Amino acid sequence: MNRSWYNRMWSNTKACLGIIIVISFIIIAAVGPIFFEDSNAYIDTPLLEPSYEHLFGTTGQGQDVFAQTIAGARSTLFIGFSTGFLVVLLGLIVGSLSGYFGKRIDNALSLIINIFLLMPGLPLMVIIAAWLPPGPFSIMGVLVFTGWAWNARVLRSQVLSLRERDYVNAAIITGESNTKVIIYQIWPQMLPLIMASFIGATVYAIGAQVGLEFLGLGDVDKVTWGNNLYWATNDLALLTGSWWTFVPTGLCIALVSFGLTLINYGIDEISNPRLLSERIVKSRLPDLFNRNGSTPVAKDLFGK
Amino acid sequence: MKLIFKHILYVIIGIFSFQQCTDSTTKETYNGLVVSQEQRASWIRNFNPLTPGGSARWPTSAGIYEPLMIYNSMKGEYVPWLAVKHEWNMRNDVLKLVIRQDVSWSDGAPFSGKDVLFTFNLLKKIPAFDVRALWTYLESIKLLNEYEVEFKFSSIYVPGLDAIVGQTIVPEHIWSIIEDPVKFTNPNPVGTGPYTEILKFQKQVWELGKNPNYWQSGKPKVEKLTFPAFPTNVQATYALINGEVDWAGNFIPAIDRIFVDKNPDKHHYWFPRAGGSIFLYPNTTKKHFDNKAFRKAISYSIDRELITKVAMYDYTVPADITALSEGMSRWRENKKRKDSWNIFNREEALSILDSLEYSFSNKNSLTDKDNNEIFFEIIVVSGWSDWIRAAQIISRNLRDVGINASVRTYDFGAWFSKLQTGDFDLAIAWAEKGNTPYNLYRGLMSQKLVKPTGEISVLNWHRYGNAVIDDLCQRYEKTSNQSVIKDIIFDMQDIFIENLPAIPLFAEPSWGEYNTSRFTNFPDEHNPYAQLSPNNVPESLLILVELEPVK
Amino acid sequence: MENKILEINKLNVDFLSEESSITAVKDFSMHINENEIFGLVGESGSGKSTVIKSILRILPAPGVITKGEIKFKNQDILELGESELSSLRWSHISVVKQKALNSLNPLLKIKNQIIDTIRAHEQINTKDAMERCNNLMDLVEIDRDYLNRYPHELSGGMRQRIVIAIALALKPELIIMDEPTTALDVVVEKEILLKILDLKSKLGFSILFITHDLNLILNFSDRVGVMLEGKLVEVDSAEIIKSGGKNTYTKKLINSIPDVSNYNQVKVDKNEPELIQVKDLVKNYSRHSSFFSSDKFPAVDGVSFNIYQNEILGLVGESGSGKSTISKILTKLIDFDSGEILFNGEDISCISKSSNLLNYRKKVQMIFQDPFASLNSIHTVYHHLSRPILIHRSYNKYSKKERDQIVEKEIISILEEVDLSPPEDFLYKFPHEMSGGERQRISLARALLVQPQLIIADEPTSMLDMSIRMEILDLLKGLQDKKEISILFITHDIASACYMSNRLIVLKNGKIVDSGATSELINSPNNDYSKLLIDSCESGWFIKDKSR
Amino acid sequence: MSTSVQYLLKRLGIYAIAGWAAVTLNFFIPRMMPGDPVSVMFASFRGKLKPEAIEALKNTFGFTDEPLLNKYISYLSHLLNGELGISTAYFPERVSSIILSGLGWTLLLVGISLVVSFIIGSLIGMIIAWRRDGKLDSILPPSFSFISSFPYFFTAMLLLYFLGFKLGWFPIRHAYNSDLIPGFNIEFITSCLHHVFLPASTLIFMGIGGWMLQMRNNMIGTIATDYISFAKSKGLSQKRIMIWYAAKNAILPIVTSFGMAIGFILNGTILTEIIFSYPGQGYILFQAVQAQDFQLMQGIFLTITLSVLAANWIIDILVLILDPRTRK
Repeated sequence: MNRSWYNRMWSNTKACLGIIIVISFIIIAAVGPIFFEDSNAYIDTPLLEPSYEHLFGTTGQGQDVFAQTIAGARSTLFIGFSTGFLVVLLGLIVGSLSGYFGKRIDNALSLIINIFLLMPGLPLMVIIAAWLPPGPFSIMGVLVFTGWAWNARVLRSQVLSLRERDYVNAAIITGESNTKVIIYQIWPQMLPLIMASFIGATVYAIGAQVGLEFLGLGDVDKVTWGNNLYWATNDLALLTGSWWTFVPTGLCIALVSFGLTLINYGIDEISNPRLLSERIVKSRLPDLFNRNGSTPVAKDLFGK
Repeated sequence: MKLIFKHILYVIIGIFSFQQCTDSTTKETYNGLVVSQEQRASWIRNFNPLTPGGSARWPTSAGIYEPLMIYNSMKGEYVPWLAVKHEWNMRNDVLKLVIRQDVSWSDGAPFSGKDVLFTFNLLKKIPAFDVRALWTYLESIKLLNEYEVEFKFSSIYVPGLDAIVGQTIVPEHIWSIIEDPVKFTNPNPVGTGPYTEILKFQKQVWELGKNPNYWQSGKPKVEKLTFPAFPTNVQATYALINGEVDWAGNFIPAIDRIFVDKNPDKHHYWFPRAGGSIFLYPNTTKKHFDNKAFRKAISYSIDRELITKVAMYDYTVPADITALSEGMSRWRENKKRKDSWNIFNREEALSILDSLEYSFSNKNSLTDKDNNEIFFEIIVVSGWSDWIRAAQIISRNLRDVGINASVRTYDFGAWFSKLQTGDFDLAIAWAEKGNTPYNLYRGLMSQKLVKPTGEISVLNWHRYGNAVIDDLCQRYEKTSNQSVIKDIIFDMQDIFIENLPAIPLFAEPSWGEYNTSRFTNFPDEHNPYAQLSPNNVPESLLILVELEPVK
Repeated sequence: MENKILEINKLNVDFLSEESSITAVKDFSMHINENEIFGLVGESGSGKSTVIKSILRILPAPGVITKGEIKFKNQDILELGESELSSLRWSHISVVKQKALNSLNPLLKIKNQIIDTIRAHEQINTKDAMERCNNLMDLVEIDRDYLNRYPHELSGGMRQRIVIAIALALKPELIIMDEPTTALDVVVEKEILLKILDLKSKLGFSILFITHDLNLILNFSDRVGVMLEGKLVEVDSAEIIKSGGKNTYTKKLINSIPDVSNYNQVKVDKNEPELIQVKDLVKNYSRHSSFFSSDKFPAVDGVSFNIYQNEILGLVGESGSGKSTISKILTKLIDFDSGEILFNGEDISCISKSSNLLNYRKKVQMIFQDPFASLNSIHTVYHHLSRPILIHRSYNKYSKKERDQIVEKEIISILEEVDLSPPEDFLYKFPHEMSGGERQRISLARALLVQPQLIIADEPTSMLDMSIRMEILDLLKGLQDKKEISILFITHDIASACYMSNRLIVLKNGKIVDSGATSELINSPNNDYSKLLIDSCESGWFIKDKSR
Repeated sequence: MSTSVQYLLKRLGIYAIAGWAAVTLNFFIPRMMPGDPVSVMFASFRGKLKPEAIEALKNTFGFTDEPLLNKYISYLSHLLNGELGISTAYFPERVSSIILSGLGWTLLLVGISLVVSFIIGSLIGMIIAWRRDGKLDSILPPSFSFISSFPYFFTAMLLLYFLGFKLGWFPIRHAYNSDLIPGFNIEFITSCLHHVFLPASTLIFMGIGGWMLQMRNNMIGTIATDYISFAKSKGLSQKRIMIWYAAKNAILPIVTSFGMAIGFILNGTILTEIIFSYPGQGYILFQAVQAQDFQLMQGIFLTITLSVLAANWIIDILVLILDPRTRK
């Protein structure tokens, strides 16, 4: 069953494009920094136009923008993906507990979820980030602390609906322990949703992290995309007309998030049966297909 | 009075305009001299010059109200203002001030010594107002006659003169009836200064008009001052570049390219270096830093040229060996010295380290006698990007001599408490300011100021104490004879250079920009009658009375 | 010769897939005469509803009509354009669906949904439209002020009447009824059917009727068509079909209707030790008729009964009578509000700690109604059957390899017991690779592997096709004898309950209305509700005067 | 209506607890920050403020070192009677007056951008769901999600740069033309709208994608339901089915998630206010955090949280009105 899921994933243009974009960024992030040993080095006069020698030109301080973008990719993506993972993990655990056990536990946990959802994220992040010593792990902590509730809500509703299924009750009656029921019976059925939440959480993590670093609340000594933008704006980049110091980084951030969103589209289109069947009819009978009209009549379809 | 917090606000967001700045229709046209000194999202109506925390609007304490005398850092002398003359008695423990006559408050009431008496007694009554802690060495104050005031000292403390003459004077007939002056926002101020009339006050802009009864006839020549609210340094910079601001005190990176080239004959700036230096503080209580030779090796290995060029955009120069900037060059004793640790000399640094039996491990990183590697952390305020860049350059320089130094940024509160409690290896910070180097050297080396690590110490964060310096300070505080003062300073200077308690990096400039399309007679390098920057209060009052509209 | 309202000949419908396509309906031809009730019967998946949807061409993707013609008053629907088609729909042919609640837009008042339909076909001002609505409401005997209510505020029966009223709004010549009364309980079902007949006689429309309830269709319709795998195997008058018709499949279908007569005569003597004693059990649910209003209503209201060892007890009741709540309570999936339940004399409400809960689980097992939902589509048969063995028996003294062999041997023996041969190639099958009957056998095997003392069978056969229903019932009965387990057989179909159980209990709205040995209860039911239940699966229960 | 009132009270209870949690969190976190406002202030004087004066300053700002707990209790009691304390950065201004100056503008910005992005997003979502898999459906969702995947401040700066400076169509700072006197006259209102246009359009740009997607997915789900095929079989016109049957049902879950969206929009608003120097809460909060002005920080955080809670409560009422199923 999941083999067809896999090649359907590839056949879906959106998902395929998304995977290519994300994979290429991961490769760049993993391999790239090896070529530039110290991206912080002052190698040339500041604010040089992009040239053959410096693909993206130099920053206000004479550092090579291309090297910094590559080096920045590694830490930004690392924090983005690991935060995304932690956010979904926490959301899944809280969602499963409250969805599965119901009654008192559910009321208590969903109250907590509601509280976290209602609290405005950025002001809290700004205060916490100013309190924790700057660095990637405090940013991760802040993002997980303020970001898990949304996923918890989504996953809880899915667990609630799966909880009523007969095979879950059957497993309980045969004597399976609660944790085993959740892990073996409920979670495998939720894989597409968990996958989509992970991708959504990663996009959130990357965006929020860059936002925090941009405000100078990250560890400005580290080279990350957020910090690159922070330094660019500190040197009043555009005021000096040097767009190359921050446009490439902005584009990279956008491309990664866009790639991830495309994958989410792909998952959605694959797992939505109705869209699939309509697409089949459209591809087989393009002129007769009427999406909201009546059933097509194709008398000579197979020359029967 | 409040030096803007350039570094914090400067961090916020860069703004941009294209090379040829089109005369965009969004240019706000203000009438009156536009000053960009404070950076606030919206204006709060508060003109109380004595407010602790200095949240009164600029130029309350040196524009609406006036101090007794103004110290001109460019000329290095006191300019008599509300007080005409000052005299010490023989034992330097009684000070007499002669108060200027025919001065009146902006509501017409006469100004006299009674107001001065009232102001100083108000400071005594409300300690929160006594920000310069005068009453720690003052005993009493009395009127000899209507225009002569006598200050009696409890202990001889000649440097107290700076604090006394720098005190802003408030009208007795208004303030005596205010029951809680601390929380008094003084919405409609009555002062002796050149500008006292509040013409317009809104959230986004306020205007300050001329004082009808100003004591200097014919001054000020500019009708009124206008203050639009620029919340971020970026917005202020844009307005300046767009020609909407006449006088500003912003830090602007690559200022020639962004500001001057826009309108070369009208856009000017002048960054005089009249203050002290920015220092790299080694924590002398820690291993390695307790040895002055090691400190000198570190100083030799630092490339100050690169720091000023890259981190400070060439706005300043590497620090002098005396740690005094040009503005204080008259206090530099130029004589042949054996130490030249302020010059970048990596070989000298390595030879010193050799002589101290440090050796190099295989990974060419330095190891001490019992050969474990040396790790330091340079702490600096997150958001103060010019200092952060300086720290990054220093960490790279130290790595070249085998010392592994990493840069750690902290939010201001966290950084400052680590600094004060001595919980750091290396730190970049400012030094104590004053009219003479006495404050600087005392702050760096006075034994009395050394506090054990863990306890908050307001000065001497690097915990270096030298007993000789303390008796020099004692003698300095006792004398008002200028030549004796000079010798004491020179002795302190020698001890500083010999022991290098803290490593000076570069001179601290003061930021000042102006636009001569509508107003002129700003001070600059050819006519340095005062420091240009509006941030330098009360000296900015000297400029306020000199500016004039272009004919 | 009556003139034909609708004539379908050689209709072929295919469902497309990426490359190929599956033929769902093959050369389907039939006609419906004026003022006639035509019944279409066949097992699920035989293509009944595909035909219905093709008539009005509302068959969703990937369905495509590939051949044939559908003539309505000598107008071929397949040739019509979109606009003619939508003007034909409802004014001439309308549809009544099974789950009436879903057919009504939850956010529009009943009044607007009726006026919508009329306005789609006629220009009419609001006053006349309201007039038409009131007449329709009187026609289906529903109070007029329900017009201003929303669908969720009406009961099941009322909603069904509203849908019928909407169907009659434009006085169509043909009404298609797709399982109109399946979801309703037998009493309401009877009223609705009588109302339909009465309206038919008044307004003279013809009906195309579909249901899987063989008994009902044979009595209700004039002519009956039998479908098998997309083909119409036989069309004839109801009487001929009822007597078995000509086609072999029709014969097999007819005699697969369980009738109450061959009931389980075996009586159980009372002095066998009781396995379970239930004393005035009460369980309240807070019915969320609207989003949050929580008015409590008793699902189980003071029920007391015993289950003896080695006995099959039948628990009969309509949907909503509380029978599945009882099953959930006995398997400790939910707890109960008051009353007492003793299992081998021990009160089960104090069993909660995981250890003795596991012991209790060993003794009580359950098989479920929907074969598709009772097995997790992710796991293989081996996984489903190995779990109960590994949980309840300790093999720690064996090595892993030995343990797997023992488990596999055990699974193969149980598969043989539930007649799944050859057992080996069932081991690694996924649920979606097996038929409904096979899946039900697997879940039965899962229950037996635990060697329980009591199996609760909650509607085990109601979702299965007629033909294999009897096989499963016989399998269950055989295993019960062989393993001396007692079975609590829960169902709404009294016929299969009589066939299986030694004793019967009849449940209505959470209360026991009748109980006793099967033979006594069948012959002399002492409560008119149970009498109606018994009659409803008699062949002649639905006396109607066809001539009218 | 009694049970729906019961429901609203229950929701109010949740919001009260959420509000209390936010207040408590927001009280303790800044207190745990190393350093304190007075030392921040001292640093800004660089030598003009003698160390001895620090003690005096500390108790004027009320930084006595009584234990944290009774400070918390006194803080709560002040809060209950609407006393938000005095800001240290803007001493001696009362926190409540500073907030009031900024709150109006933030609510204006949030209100406009939320409503406009919701309406446009839902409309487009409905259309592309109805013509799913058509040209629109393959162009719009990807392009909108590409726009909204840019980092938030990035788009804001580009908009500011192109529309603000280069073309000069829109002002790039403040909330209204500074020589106007605030008042309910046409001129002031047009100036406000002219000033709010750029910040609001960045928020709208980012928001539309989300609403559109949600509406599209809901619509596709609703189109597959029984009452739509029943409506189709009734021969209703396509437009009627699309709007009255499909869209009406699809819009409902989105309105319930409207409350959550306010939280996200607020994040964006703070960044927008910083970039466009719009005099709302955002920038004042950021300055307060930098100056460690506890009172002001708590005050602003509280008003933001309370306004989010209030908005959510209003939406709960809206849902009650829209969905008959929730009413008794």
